[in-house]
Amino acid sequence: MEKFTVSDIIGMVENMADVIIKNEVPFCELDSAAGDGDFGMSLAKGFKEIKNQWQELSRDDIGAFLKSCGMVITEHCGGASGPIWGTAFRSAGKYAKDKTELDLAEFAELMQSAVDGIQKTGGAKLGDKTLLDALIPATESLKASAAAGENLKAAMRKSADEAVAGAEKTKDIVATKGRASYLGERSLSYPDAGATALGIIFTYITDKFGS
Amino acid sequence: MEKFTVSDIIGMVENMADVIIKNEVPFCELDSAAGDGDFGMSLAKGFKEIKNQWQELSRDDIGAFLKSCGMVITEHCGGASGPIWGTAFRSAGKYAKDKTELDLAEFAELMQSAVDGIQKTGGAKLGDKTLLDALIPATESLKASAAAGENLKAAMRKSADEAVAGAEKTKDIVATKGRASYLGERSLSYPDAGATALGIIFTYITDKFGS
Amino acid sequence: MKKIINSPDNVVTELCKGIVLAHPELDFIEKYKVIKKKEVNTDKVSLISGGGSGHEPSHAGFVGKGMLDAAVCGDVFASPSTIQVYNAILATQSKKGTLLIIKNYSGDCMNFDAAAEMAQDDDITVEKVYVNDDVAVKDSLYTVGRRGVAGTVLVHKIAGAAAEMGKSLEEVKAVAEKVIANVRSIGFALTSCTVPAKGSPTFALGEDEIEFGVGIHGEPGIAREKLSTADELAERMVDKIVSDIPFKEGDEVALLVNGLGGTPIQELYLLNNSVSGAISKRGIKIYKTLVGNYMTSIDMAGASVTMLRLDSELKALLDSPSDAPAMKV
Amino acid sequence: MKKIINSPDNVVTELCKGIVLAHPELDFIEKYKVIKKKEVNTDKVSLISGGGSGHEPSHAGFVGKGMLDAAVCGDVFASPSTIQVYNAILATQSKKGTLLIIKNYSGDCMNFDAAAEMAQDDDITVEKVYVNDDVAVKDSLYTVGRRGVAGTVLVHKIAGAAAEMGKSLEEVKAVAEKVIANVRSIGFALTSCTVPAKGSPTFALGEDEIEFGVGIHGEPGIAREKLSTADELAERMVDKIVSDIPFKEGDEVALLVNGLGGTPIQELYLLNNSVSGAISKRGIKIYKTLVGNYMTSIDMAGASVTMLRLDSELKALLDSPSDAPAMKV
Ligand SMILES: Nc1ncnc2c1ncn2[C@@H]1O[C@H](COP(=O)(O)OP(=O)(O)O)[C@@H](O)[C@H]1O
Ligand SMILES: Nc1ncnc2c1ncn2[C@@H]1O[C@H](COP(=O)(O)OP(=O)(O)O)[C@@H](O)[C@H]1O
Ligand SMILES: [Mg+2]
Ligand SMILES: [Mg+2]
Ligand SMILES: [Mg+2]
Ligand SMILES: [Mg+2]
Repeated sequence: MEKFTVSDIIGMVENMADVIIKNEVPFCELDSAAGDGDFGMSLAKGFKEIKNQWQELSRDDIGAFLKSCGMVITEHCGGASGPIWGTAFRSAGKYAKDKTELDLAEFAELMQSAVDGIQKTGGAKLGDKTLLDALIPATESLKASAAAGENLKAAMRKSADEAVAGAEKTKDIVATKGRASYLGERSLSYPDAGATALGIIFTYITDKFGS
Repeated sequence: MEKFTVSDIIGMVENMADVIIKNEVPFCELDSAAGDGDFGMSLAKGFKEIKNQWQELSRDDIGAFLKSCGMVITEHCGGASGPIWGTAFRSAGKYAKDKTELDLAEFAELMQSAVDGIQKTGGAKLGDKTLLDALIPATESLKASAAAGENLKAAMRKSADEAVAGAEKTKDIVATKGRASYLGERSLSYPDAGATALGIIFTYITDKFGS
Repeated sequence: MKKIINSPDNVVTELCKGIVLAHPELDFIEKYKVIKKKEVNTDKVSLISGGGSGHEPSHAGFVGKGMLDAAVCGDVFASPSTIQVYNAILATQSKKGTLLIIKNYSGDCMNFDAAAEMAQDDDITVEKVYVNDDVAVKDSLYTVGRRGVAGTVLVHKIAGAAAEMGKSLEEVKAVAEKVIANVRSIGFALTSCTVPAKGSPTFALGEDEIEFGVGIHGEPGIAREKLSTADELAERMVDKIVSDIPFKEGDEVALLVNGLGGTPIQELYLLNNSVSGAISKRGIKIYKTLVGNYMTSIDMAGASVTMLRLDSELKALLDSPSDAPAMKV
Repeated sequence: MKKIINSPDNVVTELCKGIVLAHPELDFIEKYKVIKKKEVNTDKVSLISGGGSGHEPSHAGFVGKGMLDAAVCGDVFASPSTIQVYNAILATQSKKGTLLIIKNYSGDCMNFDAAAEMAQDDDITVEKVYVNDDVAVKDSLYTVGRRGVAGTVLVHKIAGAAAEMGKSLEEVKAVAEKVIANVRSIGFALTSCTVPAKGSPTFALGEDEIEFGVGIHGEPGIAREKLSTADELAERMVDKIVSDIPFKEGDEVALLVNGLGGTPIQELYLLNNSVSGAISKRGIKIYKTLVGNYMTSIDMAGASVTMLRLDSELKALLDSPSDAPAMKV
């Protein structure tokens, strides 16, 4: 059975950092429409620091690697993004503690841990117009692919597409969490910045995976 | 011999007030190029007040009328314009004390008194890029017309043309007095606001005179 | 973008250095972007506030005897991280405990809350209050609640005075909550702000348009509408605020006419004339007025109005001395 | 034009009313647009300044115990009339005489001089000083001399402290002149100001252009040039100022980093960091720093730097208490 190795996961995070850093300004612009315009900057700051500390991050196993990424994000990302992304990585790290490989079902579980962490920290749920509206469908898609026995790349592609579709749907939601909630009805027609970013990030990681 | 009567002078000041009030914004714009943009406002303020107090101004003779205009200007015009225009009217009023009519030579003398008052107050001379660069040639022209025995309207037209020409020439002068002096070389190519305004005012008064 | 800066990345660090250079009674912990009093009095409750930068003089300008002990400076409009806040708590520890004054935004709440938990794990007593004075935002079960804006400065002032008097953590927290319960604000923008890292305005307004009910981070407000006169704006703002609590005839209030950064004091004083008229005509008495830039939104042109209903306790604390750079009483 | 006003005609009157509403220790004489202390101490020298409006908080914000007794408010950027100044002298008459602090502009000089003459005719003792601190303007036989800008505020502060100590008119005048001899300023603009009555910017600057050496009335400066960094601007301004007097290694100075109205305090503090560095590296010691909007040019974005060389007398007077709204010491 196909599995994600430690270096697959490290590679994914590296690609994630690249796409986040490259999109710093566009991600800020997404946050300008209904938020306060700092999302790209806050997120990029943490991932720049991950790349700075790249050689020192623990690579013993997947869990240790993700946890050390989570610590860097918690220290260096400001805004809502620091606690949310920090918690996501730390929760995923906890799930993957001591693991050096993950099959698709386990990978889906790891994503579910990230979702759980975010919900515990930020109190949002599906439909609150946050990045969960991309992350939850993407995670559900991974679970379904695992059950159907699909290969990793195909599963990732479907998951990324679900993230994009979920982000797109946030346009029709009146925001209730985060800064866009202050807009009420006026947040309609703008997609959520975090969700849209996740769609872009997942698509990029999938494009790069195994190539 | 043709003479200016009290009501001629009152009419001139009324036309003067009209053209100044009408040009409040354009005169500010003239002052923007090399000054601080308030000239039109400062000047209009005094002449609006003259129109406000129109019925109460002394009309006993030319001197009394001009002096009471000068007092209003001194009280209500701010900036350099208050002392300069106030002094001009008060000096002219002093010259015309008790007079109920003025021939052209006397009218030229009255203008000379205004010039003298301005020079005493502000310390500027011909070529300093101030309104004197329009007022002095206009006054000299009146004197020449008086000597040549020209009629009032023709003399006024020549005088107004000299004011316009004098103002035009201030473009080539580096300012030394007033706010434009802070510009040095950079005041070149902009005409002086006060001089340009005088050209416009004299032309308007002439157009209206006797019509 | 036209700003007096060196590079967008260094704005916060350099401005903090500029603050402590001008106010040598303050220290800057560069690693955690914390501005604190050089001499922390460990016999009084420590007060910490902070949040994203871009609201100068908030919050660093309110650090000083009689107000805050430390301000934690996030990046522009981004809450400081949990670790930054935690280090501010460590750096100003007092025998009487620490009160965190948090503006109610999800990012700030998450980071300050997590930092408080970390400190509590170290046996430091930490209490928290959340300021939510902006009446532009409807408070409902389905949202994160109203956001904190300029009223926060009055919480700093009054809680700071109470702490300085030697009151206990419970007492200082109680008076801070009394202020929060009685303070309301609303603002409007004539222009957007420009976040240095982004380099262009967050939103666009037409030459004759304003954003009414705007937040302090360039979040759009209640409505985009035509520019009106100072008197009309004052009337509507006072109406929104007064009807919220509601304030009643005979109440006494502190009034804060706050600039959002790009509006000159000339216009703020003029607006104060209009606002004071609108308040007085409702039979509400103005006990004290502050006019100036207290809680800004970088370079946004615009203003906000804050009213705090006073009782004798709050009046006395408002009048107590403060030595903070942006609030000399 | 986007401003928080009712009508351009009433800007000055309404803003003055807003000032006295916020600062009840001040009075506004509406007829002559004079802001004065409610209680004039007739046993100390009276200090009067003023000029065109649009420089808020100058000059009304500096009326108070320890600084000015009255500020005469002209229309925006237009000197007050002779009659206005004369009435300010009458309203603040003291047994020790009156000192007029005049910024060196022809309009102000003519009106304050004429008012002083009128008052002298009434047997009131009046002395005058002319502030001319702007090094952007070459002082030569052929011009009216340098103009007065932000350094004026330091003249108010120090002369005010001397007057408050009960010094004689001659002594107060002498110390004001000492300040004038030792204070130098220079500024730059990122945008033009907009005079309310005109309704459009006085000059136009490109998106990447600044005006270096600008005046406080929208008068153009030394040169129009490309926007540079805060460090570069600081270096050039300090260089211009230091080489003017000249300031020497070992000198002690007061530093004023002044905003021109539209620039947020964030950038002013950042600029202070750059300017302080440029001064320190020349071996000049900064004794005291002020950062904020002190002498503005309506809504102009930009800043100026002022340096005053200090001796022990000036230091003591600078540190003396002041209760003026815009200068609490
Ligand atoms: N409570 C929450 N739970 C999950 N995601 C959230 C929450 N609040 C905000 N977000 C996400 O964070 C994004 C904004 O991040 P950022 O701009 O860093 O935060 P801030 O609102 O503090 O400026 C939003 O677009 C949204 O996707
Ligand atoms: N010393 C002076 N003598 C004569 N005219 C002067 C003098 N100074 C300035 N002016 C005139 O006044 C005009 C400017 O007036 P105004 O804008 O009211 O004054 P300010 O320079 O105080 O803003 C100038 O264009 C010039 O013609
Ligand atoms: Mg954001
Ligand atoms: Mg002018
Ligand atoms: Mg933010
Ligand atoms: Mg002027």
